[in-house]
Amino acid sequence: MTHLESQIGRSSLPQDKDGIDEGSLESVMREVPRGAMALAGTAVALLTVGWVAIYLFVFVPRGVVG
Amino acid sequence: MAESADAQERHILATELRWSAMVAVLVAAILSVVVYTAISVGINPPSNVERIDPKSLHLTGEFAEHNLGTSVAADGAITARMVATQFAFVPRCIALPSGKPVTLRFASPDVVHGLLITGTNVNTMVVPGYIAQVHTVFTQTGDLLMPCHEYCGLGHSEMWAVVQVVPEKEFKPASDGRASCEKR
Amino acid sequence: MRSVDRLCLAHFRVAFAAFLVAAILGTWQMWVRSPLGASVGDPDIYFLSVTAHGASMAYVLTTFFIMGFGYFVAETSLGRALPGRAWAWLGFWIALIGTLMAVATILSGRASVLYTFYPPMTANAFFYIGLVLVVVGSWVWCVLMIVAMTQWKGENPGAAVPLAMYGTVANAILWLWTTVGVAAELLFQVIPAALSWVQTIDAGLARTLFSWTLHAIVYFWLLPAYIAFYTMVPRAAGGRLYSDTMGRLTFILFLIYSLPVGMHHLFMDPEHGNAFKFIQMLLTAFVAVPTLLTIFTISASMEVAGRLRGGRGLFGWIGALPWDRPMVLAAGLSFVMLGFGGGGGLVNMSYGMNAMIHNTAWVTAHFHLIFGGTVVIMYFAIAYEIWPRLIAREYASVAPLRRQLWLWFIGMMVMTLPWHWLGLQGQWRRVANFNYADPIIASWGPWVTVSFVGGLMLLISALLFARNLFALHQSAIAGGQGPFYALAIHPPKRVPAALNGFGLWNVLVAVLMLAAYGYPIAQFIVAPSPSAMVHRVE
Amino acid sequence: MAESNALDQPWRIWASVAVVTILLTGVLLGAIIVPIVQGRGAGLDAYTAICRALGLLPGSPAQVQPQDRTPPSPVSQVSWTPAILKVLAGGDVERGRAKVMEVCVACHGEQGVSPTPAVPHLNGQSAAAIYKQLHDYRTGSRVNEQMTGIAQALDESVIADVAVYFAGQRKRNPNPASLGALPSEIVDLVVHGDTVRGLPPCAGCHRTGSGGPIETPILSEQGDDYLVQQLQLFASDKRRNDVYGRMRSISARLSPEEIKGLAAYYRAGFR
Repeated sequence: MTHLESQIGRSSLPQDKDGIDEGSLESVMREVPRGAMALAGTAVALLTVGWVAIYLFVFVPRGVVG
Repeated sequence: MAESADAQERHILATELRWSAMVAVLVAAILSVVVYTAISVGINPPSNVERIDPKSLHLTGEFAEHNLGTSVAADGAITARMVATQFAFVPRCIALPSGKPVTLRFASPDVVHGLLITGTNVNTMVVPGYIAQVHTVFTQTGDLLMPCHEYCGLGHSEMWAVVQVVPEKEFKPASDGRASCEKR
Repeated sequence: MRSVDRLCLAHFRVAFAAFLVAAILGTWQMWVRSPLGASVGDPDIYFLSVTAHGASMAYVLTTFFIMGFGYFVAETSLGRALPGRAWAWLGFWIALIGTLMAVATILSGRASVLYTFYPPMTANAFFYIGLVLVVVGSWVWCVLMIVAMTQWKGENPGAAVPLAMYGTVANAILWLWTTVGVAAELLFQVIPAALSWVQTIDAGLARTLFSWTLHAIVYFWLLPAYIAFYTMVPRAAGGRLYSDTMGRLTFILFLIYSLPVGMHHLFMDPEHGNAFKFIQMLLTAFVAVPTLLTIFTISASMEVAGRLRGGRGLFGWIGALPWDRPMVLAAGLSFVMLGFGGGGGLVNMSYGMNAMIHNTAWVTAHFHLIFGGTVVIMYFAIAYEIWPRLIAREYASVAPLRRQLWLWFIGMMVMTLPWHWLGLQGQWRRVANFNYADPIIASWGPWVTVSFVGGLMLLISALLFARNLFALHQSAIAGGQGPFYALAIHPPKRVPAALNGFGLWNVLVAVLMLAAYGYPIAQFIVAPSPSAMVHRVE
Repeated sequence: MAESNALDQPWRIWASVAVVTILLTGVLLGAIIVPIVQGRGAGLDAYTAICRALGLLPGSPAQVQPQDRTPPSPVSQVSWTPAILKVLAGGDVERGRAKVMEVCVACHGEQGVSPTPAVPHLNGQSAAAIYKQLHDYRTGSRVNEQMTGIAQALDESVIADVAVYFAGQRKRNPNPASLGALPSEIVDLVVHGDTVRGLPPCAGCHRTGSGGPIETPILSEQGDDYLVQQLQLFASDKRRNDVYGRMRSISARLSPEEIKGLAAYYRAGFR
């Protein structure tokens, strides 16, 4: 792949092949979702903590509304 | 020994299900906080399906000009009535106590308006055809800004009122139960 | 060259032309409402500009881009010619004529009612008729997407519909469902009023019908970005899609839960009781689920790519990703903005807490971050990926593309973060000029100026985007081939009918809409509210 | 093929169960549990609380609904409805001209161009504005020695005829001085208003097609003496037939120079 192609991610392979050999995919799959679980989990946890903080410390102190 | 493809696929679905369960717990947690405050202190979005004809609003008693502003009923209930019309709130200033439950009632004779009081949770749309009603307890005092926050025509940017929130003990309605802003 | 190339190019050109004009107007508005332009705010021109900015971004950029992208996906993912191409061109011309009609009416100053209409204020009839034509044009697109998938399933019995097409058809069905609301409001209430056939209008019913459309339309805009996340980004990063099933589930959950939730735009309205607001609030919470699923599934797909490129440890794969590729960079920046925008959305949806920020700059920040940020940056990335294929040319270098994406991200963050703070202070929306003499408003001045600087960055980025595509057209390098749909780790061999079609989901949507909107709309017929006099803005 | 069908059934069941369960949770909490518990706090029985939550009864399920029995005292009896607009649309110009020649011509002139400064020009005025002012004279919402008696002698259809007649009279076309000649702060008041004093732009209502109140009169080419006089009457609360005091509250916050400047602006024929 030329330097440019690597920058765009283009390749001359047909649509149903992407040049990833099954062996390395196999070894990668042994630990894959741990990193994603950690990243997504922290992000969602932060969001929830942020929501609760805004609810309790910004919204409720401004007075009951109904 | 490489897992068989099916076992790996099941593992992926199991991970996704575990993540979905975590997400469901978070959603339930957020909902439970909302339900708890709704049940314990009565926090709702302001709703009041009370119909009134905008075309003859100025012919009614409650929203007649001299009845607008803050009034304290015999049983001590504090209600502020205002009309949101193109391009002013009537009256332009209302006085209310902090720390006590108050009710604000709005109506529009012409188009859709809306309002918020800066720094408080008072917020509502004023839709012609309905009386908008907000129950609250002010937790801060001072001259707060109450702008019209819904586009209502070319004068929308100039449509704002002032809410003078005074400490409870300084809130002294006149003999007829009416209270109005002091000129500052 | 594909048969859809000219069709797709025509749609993209109209979409991004409208985008460029609207971006310039948006920046002008930011200047006028800031302390720098405080004396200039002529309300006529300001509200004309706000109407044009809103209508162009919300109706023209989105509808044309989604139609163009849909036609391209239909042909490339199914690997067969698009059926009814003549109909597609007819739909394009109807939508374009409608757009020109609406824009002409806006520019003539006869339609300054903003893109969300606000009856009883009523603009010139041609503004509404123009928007109806845009919707009718897009309905042609919806039918063609469904026909394309049905024909493909006929030719490949039992096979799983490619995920990209499945998402596109989900979007078409969602759009058919949601346009019912705005079409009913315009055809039965607003256009008759604009043509003076009636002198009054039921503002409560009009707002309720528009709320039917107002939320699902933002998911109509959002789905192409998610189609890119699931089917283009994993391959661009050199990995595979973690789970194809989750992709299908995400599109289904969007279809089901984006429709019966429009009333969270009416939390502060008097014409509905707390029960229906609560029900629609609870259903809104479940429209967050597909987004939260997507965050995990796409992170996992990125992790596959990162580790294949040698990323080690819990987060080492993030650094190993090819961030120099525009599609991957855009996806990363998009997710960051999705975090901020999604957080803002969680606050907006929370029943009573909506009173804290309804119609304030907090809401403006939310939808600029989620639509203007997460979605539009992916529109850029999709356009960058598809355009070379449409004209068989290649970029001389992708560095300018990256610079444009970074500038869009930074500009959006600089513009919207101050708005969150201003929203909490009570800064309200759509103001031609603020009274900076008032102490409360004066304290907002510096933050409005900071957000204006963000607006300038966005304008420069928008102009850079146009320049990058112009440069592509001039480029002498042939190219623009190569596959770009991602492969799943486990390509779907046998997929239950529920994940290959929409029959079941349409039934469930009908049940939810009946429960969520049944009485709220019926009440206007059962116990009609007093109507308001039409106020003509002409 | 058979295998994928085997999966269809469970998907169909589980999906429907999940969606319906979530919906029923929402209905149970939103329409039953929360209203009842909130109602108990406000002394409401379960039935009333649920009806309020569904929107069948006014009021919040968590609060006492305030009552009000204040008697009405409107400043103007005119309330715009389609019926009145139909009456106006039915106004006959010829009958209007006949009544004008009989009653109005002495002070307002045949085409509505009044010879005396204190009497307003009516040519090209909005029919709705004329209709409302005549009605206010008739009901006493607005008082004037000559006009009260005259208006009380006119019935509804004649008022519509006169209004339509004057509205049909073409505006004279004096050569307006260029906008530049007018002091910029006056033009600002008309176009921008003044956010500091919360004054909306005059054009926000008085320019035709601005979407303002229906009865707003057209001020272009109106006599400046008449405009100054009316603004002073509003400011001093002597004229009170403007619904919800729109003009009273605005004119009270205008300086005398601004009142004269605005009268000159409209006298010169600008929109």
